[in-house]
Amino acid sequence: MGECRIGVYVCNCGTNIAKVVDCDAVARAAQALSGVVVARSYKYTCSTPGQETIVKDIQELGLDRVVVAACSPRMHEPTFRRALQTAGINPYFLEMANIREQCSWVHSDPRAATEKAVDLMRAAVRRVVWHEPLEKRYVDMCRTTLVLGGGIAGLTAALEIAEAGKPVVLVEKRDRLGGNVARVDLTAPYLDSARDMLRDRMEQVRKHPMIQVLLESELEALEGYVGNFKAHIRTKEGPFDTPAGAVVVCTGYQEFDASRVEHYGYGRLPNVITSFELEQMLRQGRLLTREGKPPRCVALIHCVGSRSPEYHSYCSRVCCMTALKYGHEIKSALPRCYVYDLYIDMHAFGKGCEDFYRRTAEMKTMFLMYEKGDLPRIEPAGDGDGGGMLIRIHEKLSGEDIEVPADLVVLMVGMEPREDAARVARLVNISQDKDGWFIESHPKLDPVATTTDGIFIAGACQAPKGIPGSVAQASAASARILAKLAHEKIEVDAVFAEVDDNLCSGCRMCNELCPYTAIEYDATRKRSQVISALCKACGCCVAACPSGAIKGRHFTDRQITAQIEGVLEWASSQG
Amino acid sequence: MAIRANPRLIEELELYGAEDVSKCYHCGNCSAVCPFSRDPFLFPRKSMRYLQMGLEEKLKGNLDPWLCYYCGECSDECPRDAEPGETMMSLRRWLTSQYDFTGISRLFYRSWKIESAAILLVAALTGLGFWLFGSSVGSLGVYDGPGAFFPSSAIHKFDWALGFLLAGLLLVNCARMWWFSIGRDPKLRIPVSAYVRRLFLLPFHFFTQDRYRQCEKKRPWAIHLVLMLSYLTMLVLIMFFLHLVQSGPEIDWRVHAFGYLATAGLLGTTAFALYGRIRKTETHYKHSHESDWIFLILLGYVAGTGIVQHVLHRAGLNTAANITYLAHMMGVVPMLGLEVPFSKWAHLAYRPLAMYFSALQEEAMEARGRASEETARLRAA
Amino acid sequence: MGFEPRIVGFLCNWCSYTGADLAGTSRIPYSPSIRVIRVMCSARVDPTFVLRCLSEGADGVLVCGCHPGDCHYSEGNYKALRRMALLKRLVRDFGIEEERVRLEWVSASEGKRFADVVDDMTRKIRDLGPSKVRAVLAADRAER
Amino acid sequence: MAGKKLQIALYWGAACGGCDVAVLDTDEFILEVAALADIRLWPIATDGKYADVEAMADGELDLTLFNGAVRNSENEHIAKLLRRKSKLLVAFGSCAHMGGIPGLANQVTREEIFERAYLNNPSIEAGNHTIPLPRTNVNGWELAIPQFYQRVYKLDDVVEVDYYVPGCPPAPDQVKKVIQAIAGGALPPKGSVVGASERTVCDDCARTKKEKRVKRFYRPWEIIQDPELCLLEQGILCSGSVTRSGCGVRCPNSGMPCRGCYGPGPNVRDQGAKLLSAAASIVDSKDPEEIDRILDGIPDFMNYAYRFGLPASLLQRRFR
Repeated sequence: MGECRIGVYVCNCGTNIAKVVDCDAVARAAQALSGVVVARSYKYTCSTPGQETIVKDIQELGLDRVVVAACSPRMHEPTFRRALQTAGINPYFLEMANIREQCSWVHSDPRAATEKAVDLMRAAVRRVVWHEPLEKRYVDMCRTTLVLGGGIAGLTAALEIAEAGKPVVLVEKRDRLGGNVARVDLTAPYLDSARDMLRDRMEQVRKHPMIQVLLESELEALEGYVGNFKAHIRTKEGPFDTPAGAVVVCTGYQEFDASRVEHYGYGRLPNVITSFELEQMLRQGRLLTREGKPPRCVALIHCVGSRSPEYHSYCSRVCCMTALKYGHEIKSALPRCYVYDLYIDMHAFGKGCEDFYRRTAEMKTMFLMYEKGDLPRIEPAGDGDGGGMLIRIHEKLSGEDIEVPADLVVLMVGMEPREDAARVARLVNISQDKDGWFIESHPKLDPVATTTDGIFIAGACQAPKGIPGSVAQASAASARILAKLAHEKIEVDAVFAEVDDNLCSGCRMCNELCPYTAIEYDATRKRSQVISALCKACGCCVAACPSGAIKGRHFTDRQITAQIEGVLEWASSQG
Repeated sequence: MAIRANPRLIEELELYGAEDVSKCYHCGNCSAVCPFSRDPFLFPRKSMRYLQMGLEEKLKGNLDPWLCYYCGECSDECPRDAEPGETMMSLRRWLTSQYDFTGISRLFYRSWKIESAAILLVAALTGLGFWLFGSSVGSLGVYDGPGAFFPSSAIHKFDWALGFLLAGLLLVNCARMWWFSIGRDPKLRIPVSAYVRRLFLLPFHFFTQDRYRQCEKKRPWAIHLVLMLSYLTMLVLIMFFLHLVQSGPEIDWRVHAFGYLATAGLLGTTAFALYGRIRKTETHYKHSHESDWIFLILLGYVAGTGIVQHVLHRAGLNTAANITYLAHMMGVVPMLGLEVPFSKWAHLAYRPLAMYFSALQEEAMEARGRASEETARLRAA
Repeated sequence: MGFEPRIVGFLCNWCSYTGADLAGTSRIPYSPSIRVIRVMCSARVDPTFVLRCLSEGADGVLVCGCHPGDCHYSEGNYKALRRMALLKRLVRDFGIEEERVRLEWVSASEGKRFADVVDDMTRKIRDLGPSKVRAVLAADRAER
Repeated sequence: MAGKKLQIALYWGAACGGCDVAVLDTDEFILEVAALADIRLWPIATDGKYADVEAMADGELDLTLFNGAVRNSENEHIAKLLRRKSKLLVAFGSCAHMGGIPGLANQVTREEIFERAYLNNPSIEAGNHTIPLPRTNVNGWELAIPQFYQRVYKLDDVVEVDYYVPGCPPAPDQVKKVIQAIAGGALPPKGSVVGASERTVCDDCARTKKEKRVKRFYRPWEIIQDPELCLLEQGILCSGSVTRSGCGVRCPNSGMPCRGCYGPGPNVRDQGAKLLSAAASIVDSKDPEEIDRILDGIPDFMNYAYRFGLPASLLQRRFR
């Protein structure tokens, strides 16, 4: 490591840091460290003048390393990296010391806080010495996109991409397209027919020259990395392989199994059915009880399997509107029929939904509110009530114990991740949250990408959502992919792990550890190597490599060790 | 024991004018803005809820509608235009029909045709009866005194007979009101002493409309008070001083003074109310049930014919006066005979009673509350 | 003043470091004893780092990762869990109190929890007293 | 240095003598050594006195192979002496390299050792409570013996070392290579480890390696092992992956797990820590209790992880 010329910039962040930490003292301490050429305490280092100072110093004093002691690197690391770039040195020659979020904002004693700030700054200085120039790399991008799932999201994604003239391979597990939407009659809140919506899309997809539809097929394995995936698909004609630049996962959801809530006696009581069974009746246009009679009173029980500690804690999002929709459909089919909505809260957010709720209410649907923990009870009714059922509920809004007769009970079953979600997640290397939904790379700012480059998610496989949400997400995913396809090559992050081939002994310790199967083992040479484009730089293999052959770029043993020595210099000077 | 919900009730209530109940989603704004809504009489939201779920029995015993004076604040505030004020109004109509054991009230409220028909019928019978009677005892030319077409002494007797009949009917319905709201509820055990102690509430509220006064809008109260007092004055004059009212030509100035005042009051307020309802000037005038129109028209008619026949008589046109008098009676009898016990007018009895009963209910509940606390404390000790 | 422990914290970038930042943005105070080193994942924490901290005189070492099941890299935190389990045994064998080495799950939304963990660990280590490592090694050298 | 004979010394500090035997194990090569070198000091084989060494001029020796750790003042004194007298000082064998087996004593105190060796031991004659003291007065005469240190040091803790030849003992053919290299003057950069590979044992180990997941650890005698398969994958804790190769895979080839005597690879600071990281990484469980159960299958991890290198580890000794 040659002699470095380091510049240290201690930000006061107005008074945010300065009011507790003695920034000048920190700067003075920095000045005393070997390699530090200049150390400044400045009011707002992230401000334009602040950045200009850094650029100026780099150019005039010939700095080749920069340490900024300021806010969290999660806040301004990109800002200062750009500054380094502007000044003409590698952006990775920067190290930040977090003396705001993790110092001045949480400590009140100026002495201790300043001491800590100095330690953090010193650690940064010691570390930055070992920083290496990193370059972003570029790899070729395959033009084909693989879409998993032929539901509304999959169809949309496929069409969007194909319309842009890019080839698509659509893989559908079942023998027909349409997914769950194909099981729905009308849609809330505008009561359009789901079938009409689908028919049109499915036609376009089937006919589209750029789309290859594989029915009764499943993804068996996915190798490679963004831009260069290789998909092994099992079709009914036999195995089928295709390269792919990106993958959109639209595997959707499955309905909650109502029989799990024994309390409601689904499967035991003949006239207790699920929302999907009701949809079927409505689609066939024959709404009848098991006895073949048109129902006089229909009770819709909300949140079956949703928003409950023992099943799913989350809200399934579409059931409330669907229940209101049933109110309309049932009333229009059987005007003399009474409809009860037994609900916890009415979630009527979204366009047109509040009005829809109101309209349903005006149609004299009786809304009965129950307490989360205190489910309605379904009991056989006396002959007085035509031998139907009686539903007892502690009605929350009135505080009264109510009973209502019903000859048909509909359980509004929630959505849950498909059984094979875990398998899919493993195949394409994405994560699932605690409920099993696929995790997006950022819940707010990046809801369609995943932590695996080139793998996108859309529709209800990411979280319960309705048709508009799924379509929007699918279009967003397609847009992201088309943006990538707009370039011949794609950028791969500069921070990743790499194996020193001269040290690797082929023990294969790392192979199994990599969550992204980014490490491949060359059996002939008996060496492992990291596919950098796949690597997400978690560093698990680096810590595990017994021969110290794997290096975690920008988080090398040397850099972290220097940091440790830096923060503990005080302690070690005592002992 | 769970209460059976009755989805049909809400449809029935539409006939009484409650058309928007189902829009309510229980934000509770109405109860929040209502100056009267307070524990344990939380309205209108609670009543709206009972109604939506069709808890008929709960509603029957519910005094809340009578505690509401329809200032309209709630309806103005309602985000869903569920018209809580109008719902309370409709509930008052419905309750009246529930209190009435004859079932006539129910008929009237559910069909204005039947009500009008009944009124016209009674009017016709009255007309016929009085004509036969009048022509048998005297001549159209004579206004009062011996040989008069309508000798005040006879009318006086008739009035009292009618009065007793109405009082009887009304009393029975009031008793039913008591039964629904207090009597049948085992939880409400009220000592006689309490009944006596609170008795003053009846005349107090009857004469002052004090609760109405507490509404934020004062004008409706003032108008209502004038109407009520005028009506009362007229009633007193007729029931006790009819001879003085009718006798002439030289006349007692007090009768004159009160008579004119009351008439002015009646006509004025009626006119105002009619105007209001036609123009929908106030929230509480927005929705008018047929019964409201019939009531006002009848009132206006009676007051009108009353003053006209008085004037004719003053002018010495006895024949004309007598014929108008007949017309007047054809209005009075159906008004008193049908409207007071079976329709809108009955509230003159139910409102003060509601004040009285609610006070008793509250007292009883507090007592129970204290008792239970006491037992709790004892158990703890 | 009394003994102020010196604790080195290895925080995973996605959950715990963000959680620690949250403690800052929500101004939740905690002991200044900790010095944080950011790693991408708790699985990057090579046991060598922990031993290095102890040999450099750290009174405690705290490793924080995402809650089980929430790892940004799907299962890195479990790998950290396994290593720390064995590491605690080794540290004990070295005659160092195992409370000086601690693994905790802190999510990005648990600023408060992070503060509590740091304070609790500081308290416990204050009770243990300073690490003997440097003093003992110095005494050894002095003998020759 | 052609023509002139190589001047060499072999010395043992705290050692078992195995390293010296390893030199002899080079068989007839030892004769070549004799041919091309004068052995000036080799306590185990030749008769030489410290005085002779002290008499030498500084740097007079071309090479010293120093085996054994530094346990007492004598070891240190001679180490320093030989350092001064030799051009090249080679830490020969695990003990000199990393402290070796004697280094395991860093888990106990000098007092404990004396207690065990001189006081509380079945082979001690009754009533004899003699423990060695640096200085003792025997009727007027002061007897001095080397001071027994609190702990064991590796050679380069006390003197500068030019090269390291790892192994317990170093493999004879490696010894041969080293001596030939030095004789031929083909010197690698100072401070480097010679007579060993940069890679680890796995590189030379013939056993097939698949992906590693372990549900239980076994002592070698607890399981009938598959001779073809990686020992670690069979749950037998093997240090091969964290140990420099060069020994010729002696242990794994004979069905025994590698003990790590060649020390860590060039990029690894603490062999035990790396073994820990590797071993723990392959534990196949997410449940803390189960993980603990599985780890219970590794009794006395410390002695396993630092069998040959406790003094060379980051923490160097036990603290109590």
